[in-house]
Amino acid sequence: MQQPQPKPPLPSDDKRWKIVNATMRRHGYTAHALIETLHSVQDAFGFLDEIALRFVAASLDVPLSKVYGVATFYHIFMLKPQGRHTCVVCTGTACYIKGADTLLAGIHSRYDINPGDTTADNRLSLLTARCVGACGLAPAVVLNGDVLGKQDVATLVNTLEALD
Amino acid sequence: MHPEDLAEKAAQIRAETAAIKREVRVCMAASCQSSGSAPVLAALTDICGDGGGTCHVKGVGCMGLCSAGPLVAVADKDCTLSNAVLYRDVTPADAPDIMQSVCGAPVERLRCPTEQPFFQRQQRIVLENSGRIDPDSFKDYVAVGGYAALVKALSEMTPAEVLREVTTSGLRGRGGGGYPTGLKWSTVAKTAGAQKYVICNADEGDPGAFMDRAVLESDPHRVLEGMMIAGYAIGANKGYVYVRAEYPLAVERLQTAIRKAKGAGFLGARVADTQFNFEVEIRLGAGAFVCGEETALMASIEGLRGQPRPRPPYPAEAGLWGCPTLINNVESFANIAPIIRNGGAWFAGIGTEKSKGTKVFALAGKIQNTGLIEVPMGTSLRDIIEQIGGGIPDGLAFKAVQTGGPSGGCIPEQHLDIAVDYDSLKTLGTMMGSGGMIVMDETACMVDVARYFMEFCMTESCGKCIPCRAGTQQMHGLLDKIAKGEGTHADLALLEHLCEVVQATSLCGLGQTAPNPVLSTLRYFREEYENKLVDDDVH
Amino acid sequence: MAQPAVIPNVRVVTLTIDDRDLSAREDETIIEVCRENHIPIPSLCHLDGLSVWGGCRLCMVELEGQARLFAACATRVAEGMRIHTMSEKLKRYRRTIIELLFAERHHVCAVCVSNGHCELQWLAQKCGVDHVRVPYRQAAYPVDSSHEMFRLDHNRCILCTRCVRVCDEIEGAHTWDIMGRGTDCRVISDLAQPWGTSDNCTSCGKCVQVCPTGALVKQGTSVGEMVKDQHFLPILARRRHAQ
Amino acid sequence: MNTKKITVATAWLDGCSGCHMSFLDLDQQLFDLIAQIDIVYSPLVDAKELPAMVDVGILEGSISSEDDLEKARLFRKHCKLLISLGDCAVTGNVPALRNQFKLTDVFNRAYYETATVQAQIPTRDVPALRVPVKPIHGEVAVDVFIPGCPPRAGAIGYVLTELLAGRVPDPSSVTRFGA
Repeated sequence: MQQPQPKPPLPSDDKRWKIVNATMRRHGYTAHALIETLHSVQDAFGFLDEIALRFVAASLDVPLSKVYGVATFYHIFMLKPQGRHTCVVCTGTACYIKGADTLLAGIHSRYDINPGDTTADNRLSLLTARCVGACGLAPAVVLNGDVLGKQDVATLVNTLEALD
Repeated sequence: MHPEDLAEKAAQIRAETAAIKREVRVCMAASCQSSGSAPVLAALTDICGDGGGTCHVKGVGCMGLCSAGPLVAVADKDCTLSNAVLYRDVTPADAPDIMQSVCGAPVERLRCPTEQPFFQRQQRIVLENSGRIDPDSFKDYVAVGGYAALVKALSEMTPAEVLREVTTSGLRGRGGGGYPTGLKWSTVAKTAGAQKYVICNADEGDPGAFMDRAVLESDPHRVLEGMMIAGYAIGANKGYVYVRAEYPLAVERLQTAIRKAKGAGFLGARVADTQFNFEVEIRLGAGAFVCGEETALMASIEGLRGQPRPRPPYPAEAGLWGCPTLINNVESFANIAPIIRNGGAWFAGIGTEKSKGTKVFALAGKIQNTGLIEVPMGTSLRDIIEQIGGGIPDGLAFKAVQTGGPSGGCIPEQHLDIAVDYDSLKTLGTMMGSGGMIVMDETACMVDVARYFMEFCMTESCGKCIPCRAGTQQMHGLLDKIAKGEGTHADLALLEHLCEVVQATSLCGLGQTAPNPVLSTLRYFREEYENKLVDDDVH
Repeated sequence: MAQPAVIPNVRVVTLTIDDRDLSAREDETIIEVCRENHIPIPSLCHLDGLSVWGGCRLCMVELEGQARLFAACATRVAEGMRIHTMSEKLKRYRRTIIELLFAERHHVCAVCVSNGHCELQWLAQKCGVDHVRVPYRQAAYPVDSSHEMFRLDHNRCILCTRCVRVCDEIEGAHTWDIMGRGTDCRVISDLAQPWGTSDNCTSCGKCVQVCPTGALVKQGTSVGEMVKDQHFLPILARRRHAQ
Repeated sequence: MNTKKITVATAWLDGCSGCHMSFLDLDQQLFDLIAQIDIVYSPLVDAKELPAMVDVGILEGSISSEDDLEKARLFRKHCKLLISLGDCAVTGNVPALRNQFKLTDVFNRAYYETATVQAQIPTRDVPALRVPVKPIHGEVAVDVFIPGCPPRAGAIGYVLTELLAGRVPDPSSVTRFGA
């Protein structure tokens, strides 16, 4: 009879690991809890670093390459830390038709960042999303989790400028 | 529990609030919240106080006309939206005037006429509670007849009778494929297996589609009710709702609904005091369009990369963890409760010969009334766009309407009179899809539109099969070249050949349908492509 | 080649493949029956002894009475099935799929250690690929030489996942997996780290032997020198599954 | 037998001339061929001008520079039938390996890092390099492809013999990429 894999210790005494651990416990430390657990890590830490990936892999007894394969398959998971503010420009069809690309161009010309980039001062990360389901308000952006509808370059850049 | 018990409970709830005559409903769905409906709700609640016991301010789900949000409706209790006084673009500063109007004349400067076709031409079944009830309130749902279908099924019907009603209804999968729902349920029911699963596909990935989002945000219990009836019919005791992480509000409302349904004994062990047990878990997507494909979705629930696998075996035979699994989309499940309540024959009386019931569409793009509508199957595209949608803004001419998302196609002016159903759209080279309709005016470049969708498919291809992985990229390259005015006739011929190969050989629906936007724009707007070609002197 | 013991209650069905009358066990896939009967069906991801992947789409066949095509590796035979493996349409599709592969990465046969012993190269010739009509993609990929015995050249990888499957299903190490998606997919060891630094690679070399191209090879081999040996696979697979 | 000889022109673009060497490797068969064809333009003969109309053009090497492109276009214009000979012409092959690098890096590598005397990038009397390196059919239409690095002499002989006999050759039976 094989012994169950002993659970690894938490990577540090950072309380957030307990939240992550709780997610895994809730799912009985089964391999299929991988995506839920990665969500939990990202919610707690903002991104997935190597320490987290190794901890999750060991806890759920999932091969490292499989964890990395899953983490890089889904667009939501970030393997790099994000800026203090996150601006997601929706590039769904309705937003595209109504000028999402001009919003991206506007942000690029003001901050010199492309989707996936973070400004050098770590203030702002720019991302794109495939439709946030706010098509009635196209073009839409999601700024730090809040949907802002009917944007144009001027209003958006003003809003971004006003952030701390 | 028997239906009479539930009816009594509903009557009790209604009695508790019998004194309330007038309601002020504030849309708290995602779109209106983005436009600032939360402070409006707070301001109205503040002024209303206890409303003298006769007036009540509440947050409700989507009222449809998202572009005019925040929307506030003032109505008699139990009154439908089309008979309410509706206000548009409301700000917290308007709260006093609106409260004044509860017992007085409407505030004309804020008024959004509900006599217009947008409201009058709809037939709401899926969205019947949307914009009327508080999605976070279990009592609200029960008061309007919620869970009556579940209780009826559990106490008065055998699983076979439930299957028969669903089959009779003629309901077809609202996720886009249009597979007969009754047949799907029957297959899973017939398949032997100690453990079976019900999955609700809420990974609404088509860009330009937000029907499922609105249903989940406006009436989450209805989806749970549909899933439980399905579980009872096929013999499953566990369900998963796979919902996009991009829809945090929908997830939140669903969580609340699950918690409250459980608390009330309508979910979990011994549902509504019967022998039927049913658990529901939410699984979050993580930004992968391909997970809308059912085998990829199941892989994702299993914690794997969301890559599809060859079918057969179909999920009905070997699905989640190899067990027989029923997968339906949100809107399909939302149709179940009314079908059981009113009977399959009632549902089959709505719509066209082969497509029954209503369909929720998301109108977006260059159209006056962007938002959500529900119309009977068979309504003409022209009615939807010109009447209900209010036509094209800025005095521009209509050019095409795109349906079916990245798997669909563009329909030109000459086919606008077609009655919309699964089969008619197919004959036009597009598909129903999940219900997104993107309207384009004369300024749209169709090659650019095709390139946009191909770029979408290219980035969303999972990479498993070669034709989709490499083919979409090559097709995108060719479309880009043509759009920039550098393509040759040989490039166009190669593009068409790649369309054929990718369509015929790709592993899953994403690849098989990826060429559709190109093929349909080539079918109706070929001259736009040809006008961009350069002469090919060397070839 | 040794067959698993015949299970008595599996029925035998009759079918035709390219108008030849054949019989087969009903639990067999079309590609298995074709291989037994020396009917050539191209495939790059299928390998006897590994699980079905269904990714290369080269083994697509036509079934009479069905509008769509079926992957022979993932479709079981059935009584009365009439299968066509070599229609002009299929030949056209296969040729295009192989061209898409050649254009996707840098398959420069002339300087490949697998030159002359490569399944992709053989298929290109068999399917009449004398040139690639789609533009080459021109993306640069690294070569991982960090392992002391083996080398991984991503430029020659076709993402068939044979290495991933043999490592997981036969060796049991699961050192390999795929990262990313779409055309950015890449075979990775552990956390996408150099192969030589992998914690759980056993250096068994099975991945190298099952790789159809020159993507996974032995260190120290020169052009044309790498010859693969896959005879061990059905034997190991049978013993594993008998456990 | 044709009364008039078939005219043939050949050129090598960015290649190693190995395909031409393979052509010469036809040895004895060359004499039979020469009885039927007339090589009117080639690095192997003296003619300096491509005639206005040639029956068969054979190009070796990839299109890597402006000169290559010009010559490929010239051949296409003046040849009734154009043959891509060898992997560099058919796939880009070794010359196309530089597509993985930036041109400046390629120049630095070639003219500075590995230079032992007078390190400098030549600018005069050398054709400008193109990015990316392409096979011949990436720029002009090609009628027959003979892959191989180099294609065996027999394969070249087979194709020419078939063409002379008025048949459409199927080189895939006797050739493959890389060999």
